[in-house]
Amino acid sequence: MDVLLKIETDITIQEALDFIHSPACGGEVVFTGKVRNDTKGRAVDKLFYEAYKEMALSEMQKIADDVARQWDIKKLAMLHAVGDKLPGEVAVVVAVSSVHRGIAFDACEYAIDTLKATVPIWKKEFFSDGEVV
Amino acid sequence: MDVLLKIETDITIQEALDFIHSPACGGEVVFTGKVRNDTKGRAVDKLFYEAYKEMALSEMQKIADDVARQWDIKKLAMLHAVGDKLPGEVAVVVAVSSVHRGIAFDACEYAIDTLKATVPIWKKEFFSDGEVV
Amino acid sequence: MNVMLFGVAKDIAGTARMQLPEGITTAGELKAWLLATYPALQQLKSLMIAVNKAYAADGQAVGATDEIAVIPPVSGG
Amino acid sequence: MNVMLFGVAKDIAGTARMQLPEGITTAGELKAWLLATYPALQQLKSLMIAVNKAYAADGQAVGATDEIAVIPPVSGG
Repeated sequence: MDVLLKIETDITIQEALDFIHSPACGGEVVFTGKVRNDTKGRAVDKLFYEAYKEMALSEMQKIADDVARQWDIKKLAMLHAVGDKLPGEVAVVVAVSSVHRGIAFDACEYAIDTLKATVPIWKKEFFSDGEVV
Repeated sequence: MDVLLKIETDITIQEALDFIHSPACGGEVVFTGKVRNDTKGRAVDKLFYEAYKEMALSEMQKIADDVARQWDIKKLAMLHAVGDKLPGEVAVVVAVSSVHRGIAFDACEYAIDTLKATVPIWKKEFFSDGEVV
Repeated sequence: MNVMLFGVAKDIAGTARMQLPEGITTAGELKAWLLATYPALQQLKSLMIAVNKAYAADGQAVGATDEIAVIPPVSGG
Repeated sequence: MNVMLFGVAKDIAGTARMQLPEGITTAGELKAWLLATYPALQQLKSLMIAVNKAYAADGQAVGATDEIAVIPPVSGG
Protein backbone atom coordinates (compact mmCIF):
# COMPACT_ATOMS: atom_id res chain seq x y z
CA MET A 1 0.00 0.00 0.00
CA ASP A 2 1.32 3.46 -0.94
CA VAL A 3 0.92 6.04 1.82
CA LEU A 4 0.99 9.84 1.83
CA LEU A 5 1.01 11.50 5.27
CA LYS A 6 1.12 15.26 5.68
CA ILE A 7 0.65 17.85 8.42
CA GLU A 8 1.03 21.31 6.94
CA THR A 9 -0.44 24.81 7.00
CA ASP A 10 -2.16 24.29 3.68
CA ILE A 11 -3.59 21.04 2.41
CA THR A 12 -5.87 20.43 -0.57
CA ILE A 13 -8.31 17.72 -1.57
CA GLN A 14 -6.69 17.71 -5.00
CA GLU A 15 -3.27 16.55 -3.78
CA ALA A 16 -4.98 13.61 -2.04
CA LEU A 17 -6.95 12.77 -5.21
CA ASP A 18 -3.78 12.98 -7.29
CA PHE A 19 -1.94 10.66 -4.92
CA ILE A 20 -4.57 7.92 -4.76
CA HIS A 21 -5.27 7.89 -8.51
CA SER A 22 -4.43 4.60 -10.19
CA PRO A 23 -5.78 2.95 -13.34
CA ALA A 24 -5.73 -0.35 -11.44
CA CYS A 25 -8.24 0.93 -8.86
CA GLY A 26 -11.93 1.18 -9.54
CA GLY A 27 -13.05 2.75 -6.29
CA GLU A 28 -11.93 5.87 -4.45
CA VAL A 29 -13.45 7.16 -1.22
CA VAL A 30 -12.46 10.56 0.09
CA PHE A 31 -13.48 12.10 3.40
CA THR A 32 -12.97 15.82 3.85
CA GLY A 33 -13.44 17.58 7.17
CA LYS A 34 -14.01 21.30 6.84
CA VAL A 35 -14.31 24.05 9.41
CA ARG A 36 -17.97 24.68 10.15
CA ASN A 37 -19.34 28.17 10.65
CA ASP A 38 -21.04 27.11 13.86
CA THR A 39 -20.63 24.68 16.77
CA LYS A 40 -23.83 23.73 18.59
CA GLY A 41 -25.57 26.87 17.39
CA ARG A 42 -22.75 29.31 18.20
CA ALA A 43 -21.15 31.19 15.31
CA VAL A 44 -17.47 30.36 14.78
CA ASP A 45 -14.97 32.89 13.39
CA LYS A 46 -12.05 30.51 13.00
CA LEU A 47 -10.30 27.46 14.36
CA PHE A 48 -6.66 27.13 15.30
CA TYR A 49 -5.08 23.67 14.93
CA GLU A 50 -1.92 22.75 16.82
CA ALA A 51 -0.10 19.45 16.27
CA TYR A 52 2.64 17.51 18.02
CA LYS A 53 3.81 16.98 14.51
CA GLU A 54 6.36 14.18 14.74
CA MET A 55 4.21 12.04 17.00
CA ALA A 56 1.11 12.85 14.93
CA LEU A 57 2.84 11.57 11.79
CA SER A 58 3.93 8.47 13.72
CA GLU A 59 0.33 7.83 14.88
CA MET A 60 -0.92 8.37 11.32
CA GLN A 61 1.58 5.77 10.14
CA LYS A 62 0.17 3.33 12.71
CA ILE A 63 -3.30 3.92 11.26
CA ALA A 64 -1.92 3.28 7.79
CA ASP A 65 -0.34 0.04 9.03
CA ASP A 66 -3.69 -1.01 10.57
CA VAL A 67 -5.50 -0.25 7.30
CA ALA A 68 -2.97 -2.26 5.29
CA ARG A 69 -3.38 -5.19 7.69
CA GLN A 70 -7.19 -5.20 7.54
CA TRP A 71 -8.04 -4.41 3.92
CA ASP A 72 -6.68 -4.69 0.40
CA ILE A 73 -6.30 -0.93 -0.06
CA LYS A 74 -3.84 0.20 -2.74
CA LYS A 75 -3.27 3.82 -1.74
CA LEU A 76 -4.01 5.90 1.32
CA ALA A 77 -3.54 9.63 1.88
CA MET A 78 -4.03 11.34 5.26
CA LEU A 79 -3.55 15.10 5.39
CA HIS A 80 -4.21 17.41 8.31
CA ALA A 81 -3.99 21.20 8.36
CA VAL A 82 -2.43 23.25 11.18
CA GLY A 83 -2.67 26.92 12.07
CA ASP A 84 -5.62 29.28 11.59
CA LYS A 85 -8.48 27.87 9.52
CA LEU A 86 -11.62 29.78 8.52
CA PRO A 87 -15.12 28.33 8.05
CA GLY A 88 -15.27 26.37 4.80
CA GLU A 89 -11.53 25.65 4.78
CA VAL A 90 -10.18 22.10 4.72
CA ALA A 91 -8.99 20.73 8.08
CA VAL A 92 -8.46 17.07 7.22
CA VAL A 93 -8.54 14.79 4.17
CA VAL A 94 -8.50 11.00 4.22
CA ALA A 95 -8.51 9.32 0.81
CA VAL A 96 -8.25 5.67 -0.18
CA SER A 97 -8.33 3.75 -3.43
CA SER A 98 -8.96 0.07 -3.92
CA VAL A 99 -10.04 -2.37 -6.58
CA HIS A 100 -13.49 -2.74 -5.00
CA ARG A 101 -15.61 -0.10 -3.36
CA GLY A 102 -17.03 -1.67 -0.19
CA ILE A 103 -13.69 -1.92 1.59
CA ALA A 104 -12.79 1.59 0.46
CA PHE A 105 -15.69 2.97 2.53
CA ASP A 106 -14.77 0.80 5.51
CA ALA A 107 -11.08 1.71 5.42
CA CYS A 108 -11.70 5.43 4.95
CA GLU A 109 -14.17 5.60 7.84
CA TYR A 110 -11.82 3.58 10.07
CA ALA A 111 -8.92 5.89 9.25
CA ILE A 112 -10.75 9.15 10.01
CA ASP A 113 -12.40 7.74 13.16
CA THR A 114 -9.05 6.54 14.47
CA LEU A 115 -7.28 9.75 13.46
CA LYS A 116 -9.76 11.76 15.51
CA ALA A 117 -9.26 9.45 18.50
CA THR A 118 -5.48 8.99 18.60
CA VAL A 119 -3.53 11.55 16.56
CA PRO A 120 -2.13 14.35 18.77
CA ILE A 121 -3.72 17.38 17.13
CA TRP A 122 -5.79 19.95 19.02
CA LYS A 123 -8.15 22.66 17.92
CA LYS A 124 -9.10 25.90 19.57
CA GLU A 125 -12.45 27.37 18.60
CA PHE A 126 -12.71 31.16 18.30
CA PHE A 127 -16.40 32.00 18.66
CA SER A 128 -17.91 35.16 17.22
CA ASP A 129 -19.03 36.16 20.72
CA GLY A 130 -15.38 36.43 21.73
CA GLU A 131 -14.98 33.21 23.68
CA VAL A 132 -12.10 30.88 22.92
CA VAL A 133 -12.44 27.19 23.78
CA MET B 1 -31.36 18.74 0.71
CA ASP B 2 -29.80 20.24 -2.44
CA VAL B 3 -29.36 17.73 -5.26
CA LEU B 4 -27.22 17.72 -8.40
CA LEU B 5 -27.91 14.91 -10.90
CA LYS B 6 -26.03 14.62 -14.15
CA ILE B 7 -25.51 12.09 -16.93
CA GLU B 8 -23.07 13.49 -19.48
CA THR B 9 -20.11 12.55 -21.66
CA ASP B 10 -17.69 14.29 -19.33
CA ILE B 11 -17.99 14.55 -15.59
CA THR B 12 -15.42 15.68 -13.05
CA ILE B 13 -14.88 15.12 -9.34
CA GLN B 14 -14.34 18.86 -8.99
CA GLU B 15 -17.87 19.82 -10.04
CA ALA B 16 -19.25 17.45 -7.40
CA LEU B 17 -16.91 18.91 -4.76
CA ASP B 18 -17.91 22.44 -5.75
CA PHE B 19 -21.61 21.57 -5.51
CA ILE B 20 -21.50 19.97 -2.06
CA HIS B 21 -19.25 22.62 -0.49
CA SER B 22 -20.91 24.50 2.35
CA PRO B 23 -19.46 26.32 5.39
CA ALA B 24 -22.30 24.82 7.42
CA CYS B 25 -21.12 21.25 6.73
CA GLY B 26 -18.16 19.70 8.49
CA GLY B 27 -18.10 16.37 6.67
CA GLU B 28 -17.91 15.47 3.00
CA VAL B 29 -17.69 11.96 1.62
CA VAL B 30 -17.02 11.41 -2.06
CA PHE B 31 -17.03 8.11 -3.91
CA THR B 32 -15.44 8.00 -7.34
CA GLY B 33 -15.68 5.01 -9.64
CA LYS B 34 -13.01 4.92 -12.30
CA VAL B 35 -12.43 2.62 -15.25
CA ARG B 36 -10.00 -0.11 -14.26
CA ASN B 37 -7.30 -1.32 -16.62
CA ASP B 38 -8.30 -4.92 -15.97
CA THR B 39 -11.32 -7.05 -15.15
CA LYS B 40 -10.61 -10.35 -13.44
CA GLY B 41 -7.07 -10.38 -14.77
CA ARG B 42 -7.93 -9.47 -18.37
CA ALA B 43 -6.56 -6.20 -19.73
CA VAL B 44 -9.23 -3.65 -20.65
CA ASP B 45 -8.78 -1.10 -23.45
CA LYS B 46 -11.93 0.94 -22.75
CA LEU B 47 -15.49 0.84 -21.54
CA PHE B 48 -18.56 2.17 -23.29
CA TYR B 49 -21.41 3.41 -21.10
CA GLU B 50 -24.95 3.69 -22.45
CA ALA B 51 -27.80 5.22 -20.45
CA TYR B 52 -31.57 5.37 -20.75
CA LYS B 53 -31.00 8.93 -19.71
CA GLU B 54 -34.42 10.23 -18.71
CA MET B 55 -35.30 7.16 -16.68
CA ALA B 56 -31.79 7.07 -15.20
CA LEU B 57 -32.19 10.64 -13.94
CA SER B 58 -35.61 9.72 -12.56
CA GLU B 59 -34.14 6.71 -10.69
CA MET B 60 -31.30 8.89 -9.40
CA GLN B 61 -33.89 11.33 -8.07
CA LYS B 62 -35.58 8.43 -6.25
CA ILE B 63 -32.25 7.61 -4.59
CA ALA B 64 -31.88 11.26 -3.59
CA ASP B 65 -35.39 11.16 -2.10
CA ASP B 66 -34.49 8.00 -0.15
CA VAL B 67 -31.30 9.62 1.15
CA ALA B 68 -33.18 12.74 2.26
CA ARG B 69 -35.72 10.58 4.06
CA GLN B 70 -33.13 8.50 5.92
CA TRP B 71 -30.38 10.97 6.85
CA ASP B 72 -29.80 14.62 7.59
CA ILE B 73 -27.66 15.19 4.50
CA LYS B 74 -27.37 18.78 3.27
CA LYS B 75 -26.14 18.26 -0.29
CA LEU B 76 -25.93 15.31 -2.66
CA ALA B 77 -24.36 15.09 -6.10
CA MET B 78 -24.65 12.03 -8.37
CA LEU B 79 -22.85 12.17 -11.70
CA HIS B 80 -22.48 9.37 -14.26
CA ALA B 81 -20.47 9.44 -17.46
CA VAL B 82 -21.66 8.01 -20.79
CA GLY B 83 -19.81 7.10 -23.99
CA ASP B 84 -16.26 5.78 -24.34
CA LYS B 85 -14.16 5.85 -21.18
CA LEU B 86 -10.51 4.86 -20.92
CA PRO B 87 -8.78 3.24 -17.92
CA GLY B 88 -8.29 5.82 -15.19
CA GLU B 89 -11.19 8.00 -16.37
CA VAL B 90 -14.09 8.84 -14.10
CA ALA B 91 -17.26 6.79 -14.61
CA VAL B 92 -19.33 7.84 -11.60
CA VAL B 93 -19.13 10.30 -8.71
CA VAL B 94 -21.38 10.31 -5.63
CA ALA B 95 -20.71 13.12 -3.15
CA VAL B 96 -22.51 14.11 0.03
CA SER B 97 -22.02 16.75 2.70
CA SER B 98 -23.48 16.80 6.17
CA VAL B 99 -22.90 18.38 9.54
CA HIS B 100 -21.56 15.11 10.97
CA ARG B 101 -19.41 12.52 9.28
CA GLY B 102 -20.88 9.12 10.21
CA ILE B 103 -24.08 9.60 8.27
CA ALA B 104 -22.13 11.00 5.32
CA PHE B 105 -20.38 7.65 4.89
CA ASP B 106 -23.67 5.75 5.27
CA ALA B 107 -25.55 7.94 2.80
CA CYS B 108 -22.78 7.93 0.20
CA GLU B 109 -22.42 4.14 0.29
CA TYR B 110 -26.20 3.68 0.11
CA ALA B 111 -26.41 6.01 -2.90
CA ILE B 112 -23.67 4.30 -4.94
CA ASP B 113 -24.88 0.79 -4.03
CA THR B 114 -28.44 1.66 -5.07
CA LEU B 115 -27.29 3.47 -8.20
CA LYS B 116 -25.46 0.34 -9.32
CA ALA B 117 -28.53 -1.79 -8.65
CA THR B 118 -31.35 0.29 -10.10
CA VAL B 119 -30.20 3.07 -12.45
CA PRO B 120 -30.56 2.03 -16.12
CA ILE B 121 -27.00 2.46 -17.32
CA TRP B 122 -25.03 -0.29 -19.04
CA LYS B 123 -21.38 -0.80 -19.79
CA LYS B 124 -19.65 -2.72 -22.54
CA GLU B 125 -16.11 -3.86 -21.83
CA PHE B 126 -13.62 -3.80 -24.70
CA PHE B 127 -10.86 -6.22 -23.75
CA SER B 128 -7.34 -5.93 -25.14
CA ASP B 129 -7.66 -9.46 -26.56
CA GLY B 130 -10.42 -8.18 -28.87
CA GLU B 131 -13.47 -9.54 -27.05
CA VAL B 132 -16.37 -7.23 -26.26
CA VAL B 133 -18.68 -8.10 -23.37
CA MET C 1 -41.85 1.81 -32.49
CA ASN C 2 -42.58 2.62 -28.86
CA VAL C 3 -40.48 -0.20 -27.35
CA MET C 4 -36.80 0.63 -26.72
CA LEU C 5 -34.18 -2.03 -26.03
CA PHE C 6 -30.96 -1.35 -24.13
CA GLY C 7 -27.63 -2.99 -23.45
CA VAL C 8 -27.32 -6.69 -24.16
CA ALA C 9 -31.09 -6.94 -24.80
CA LYS C 10 -30.57 -4.67 -27.80
CA ASP C 11 -27.66 -6.82 -28.98
CA ILE C 12 -29.67 -10.07 -28.63
CA ALA C 13 -32.76 -8.72 -30.39
CA GLY C 14 -30.60 -7.00 -32.99
CA THR C 15 -32.57 -3.77 -32.76
CA ALA C 16 -32.82 -0.73 -30.51
CA ARG C 17 -36.52 -0.15 -31.18
CA MET C 18 -39.59 -2.19 -32.04
CA GLN C 19 -43.35 -1.86 -32.21
CA LEU C 20 -45.31 -3.24 -29.26
CA PRO C 21 -46.41 -6.64 -30.63
CA GLU C 22 -50.12 -7.10 -31.45
CA GLY C 23 -52.18 -8.51 -28.62
CA ILE C 24 -49.73 -7.60 -25.83
CA THR C 25 -51.55 -5.68 -23.09
CA THR C 26 -49.34 -6.00 -19.97
CA ALA C 27 -45.64 -5.70 -19.07
CA GLY C 28 -45.61 -9.38 -18.07
CA GLU C 29 -47.00 -10.44 -21.45
CA LEU C 30 -44.34 -8.37 -23.21
CA LYS C 31 -41.59 -9.97 -21.14
CA ALA C 32 -42.94 -13.47 -21.91
CA TRP C 33 -43.14 -12.61 -25.61
CA LEU C 34 -39.54 -11.34 -25.63
CA LEU C 35 -38.21 -14.43 -23.81
CA ALA C 36 -40.02 -16.69 -26.28
CA THR C 37 -39.01 -14.70 -29.36
CA TYR C 38 -35.36 -14.19 -28.35
CA PRO C 39 -34.47 -17.26 -26.23
CA ALA C 40 -30.95 -15.90 -25.49
CA LEU C 41 -32.67 -13.37 -23.20
CA GLN C 42 -33.47 -16.30 -20.87
CA GLN C 43 -29.78 -16.47 -19.99
CA LEU C 44 -29.80 -12.98 -18.42
CA LYS C 45 -29.95 -12.69 -14.65
CA SER C 46 -32.94 -10.41 -14.96
CA LEU C 47 -35.11 -8.72 -17.56
CA MET C 48 -37.22 -5.77 -16.49
CA ILE C 49 -39.81 -3.75 -18.33
CA ALA C 50 -40.12 -0.02 -17.74
CA VAL C 51 -43.26 1.89 -18.68
CA ASN C 52 -43.04 5.65 -19.03
CA LYS C 53 -39.59 5.72 -17.37
CA ALA C 54 -40.45 3.66 -14.29
CA TYR C 55 -39.98 -0.05 -13.55
CA ALA C 56 -43.26 -1.88 -14.18
CA ALA C 57 -44.81 -4.82 -12.35
CA ASP C 58 -45.93 -7.75 -14.52
CA GLY C 59 -49.57 -6.75 -14.29
CA GLN C 60 -49.08 -3.15 -15.43
CA ALA C 61 -51.00 -2.30 -18.62
CA VAL C 62 -49.01 -1.33 -21.72
CA GLY C 63 -50.31 0.26 -24.89
CA ALA C 64 -49.26 1.91 -28.13
CA THR C 65 -48.97 5.35 -26.52
CA ASP C 66 -46.66 4.28 -23.68
CA GLU C 67 -42.89 4.69 -23.72
CA ILE C 68 -41.74 1.14 -23.02
CA ALA C 69 -38.16 0.00 -22.30
CA VAL C 70 -36.58 -3.46 -22.12
CA ILE C 71 -34.00 -3.38 -19.35
CA PRO C 72 -31.36 -6.10 -18.97
CA PRO C 73 -29.23 -6.18 -15.77
CA VAL C 74 -27.86 -2.69 -15.24
CA SER C 75 -24.09 -2.25 -14.94
CA GLY C 76 -23.40 1.40 -14.28
CA GLY C 77 -20.75 2.72 -11.92
CA MET D 1 13.02 21.22 29.62
CA ASN D 2 12.25 17.81 28.12
CA VAL D 3 8.51 17.80 28.93
CA MET D 4 6.23 19.43 26.32
CA LEU D 5 2.64 20.40 27.05
CA PHE D 6 -0.01 20.69 24.37
CA GLY D 7 -3.52 22.07 23.88
CA VAL D 8 -5.50 22.86 27.00
CA ALA D 9 -2.83 21.21 29.20
CA LYS D 10 -0.43 23.94 28.07
CA ASP D 11 -3.06 26.60 28.86
CA ILE D 12 -3.75 25.17 32.33
CA ALA D 13 -0.06 24.81 33.26
CA GLY D 14 0.73 28.16 31.67
CA THR D 15 3.78 26.82 29.90
CA ALA D 16 4.63 24.81 26.79
CA ARG D 17 7.74 23.22 28.29
CA MET D 18 9.03 22.18 31.69
CA GLN D 19 11.79 20.13 33.25
CA LEU D 20 10.91 16.62 34.35
CA PRO D 21 10.34 17.12 38.10
CA GLU D 22 12.93 15.66 40.50
CA GLY D 23 12.14 12.17 41.73
CA ILE D 24 9.69 11.31 38.90
CA THR D 25 10.68 8.00 37.29
CA THR D 26 7.57 6.73 35.47
CA ALA D 27 4.84 8.12 33.19
CA GLY D 28 2.23 7.36 35.86
CA GLU D 29 4.17 9.32 38.48
CA LEU D 30 4.43 12.28 36.12
CA LYS D 31 0.68 12.17 35.46
CA ALA D 32 -0.05 12.07 39.21
CA TRP D 33 2.34 14.96 39.79
CA LEU D 34 0.66 17.03 37.05
CA LEU D 35 -2.87 16.35 38.37
CA ALA D 36 -1.78 17.35 41.90
CA THR D 37 0.17 20.43 40.78
CA TYR D 38 -2.46 21.70 38.30
CA PRO D 39 -5.81 20.50 39.70
CA ALA D 40 -7.73 21.91 36.68
CA LEU D 41 -6.22 19.04 34.68
CA GLN D 42 -8.48 16.71 36.68
CA GLN D 43 -11.46 18.11 34.80
CA LEU D 44 -10.19 16.80 31.45
CA LYS D 45 -11.73 13.64 30.05
CA SER D 46 -8.26 12.14 29.71
CA LEU D 47 -4.61 13.00 30.18
CA MET D 48 -2.02 10.90 28.43
CA ILE D 49 1.74 10.88 28.60
CA ALA D 50 3.80 10.19 25.50
CA VAL D 51 7.42 9.13 25.72
CA ASN D 52 9.62 9.50 22.66
CA LYS D 53 6.58 10.13 20.44
CA ALA D 54 4.49 7.13 21.52
CA TYR D 55 1.70 6.84 24.09
CA ALA D 56 3.13 5.48 27.35
CA ALA D 57 1.59 3.11 29.90
CA ASP D 58 1.71 4.27 33.52
CA GLY D 59 4.58 1.96 34.35
CA GLN D 60 6.87 3.16 31.57
CA ALA D 61 10.16 4.64 32.79
CA VAL D 62 10.86 8.30 32.06
CA GLY D 63 14.16 10.15 32.43
CA ALA D 64 15.95 13.38 31.62
CA THR D 65 16.95 12.19 28.14
CA ASP D 66 13.46 11.20 27.02
CA GLU D 67 11.21 13.42 24.90
CA ILE D 68 8.06 13.54 27.04
CA ALA D 69 4.70 15.03 26.05
CA VAL D 70 1.57 15.82 28.08
CA ILE D 71 -1.43 15.05 25.89
CA PRO D 72 -4.93 16.28 26.73
CA PRO D 73 -7.92 14.90 24.76
CA VAL D 74 -7.10 15.22 21.06
CA SER D 75 -9.49 17.15 18.82
CA GLY D 76 -8.16 16.97 15.29
CA GLY D 77 -10.32 16.54 12.21
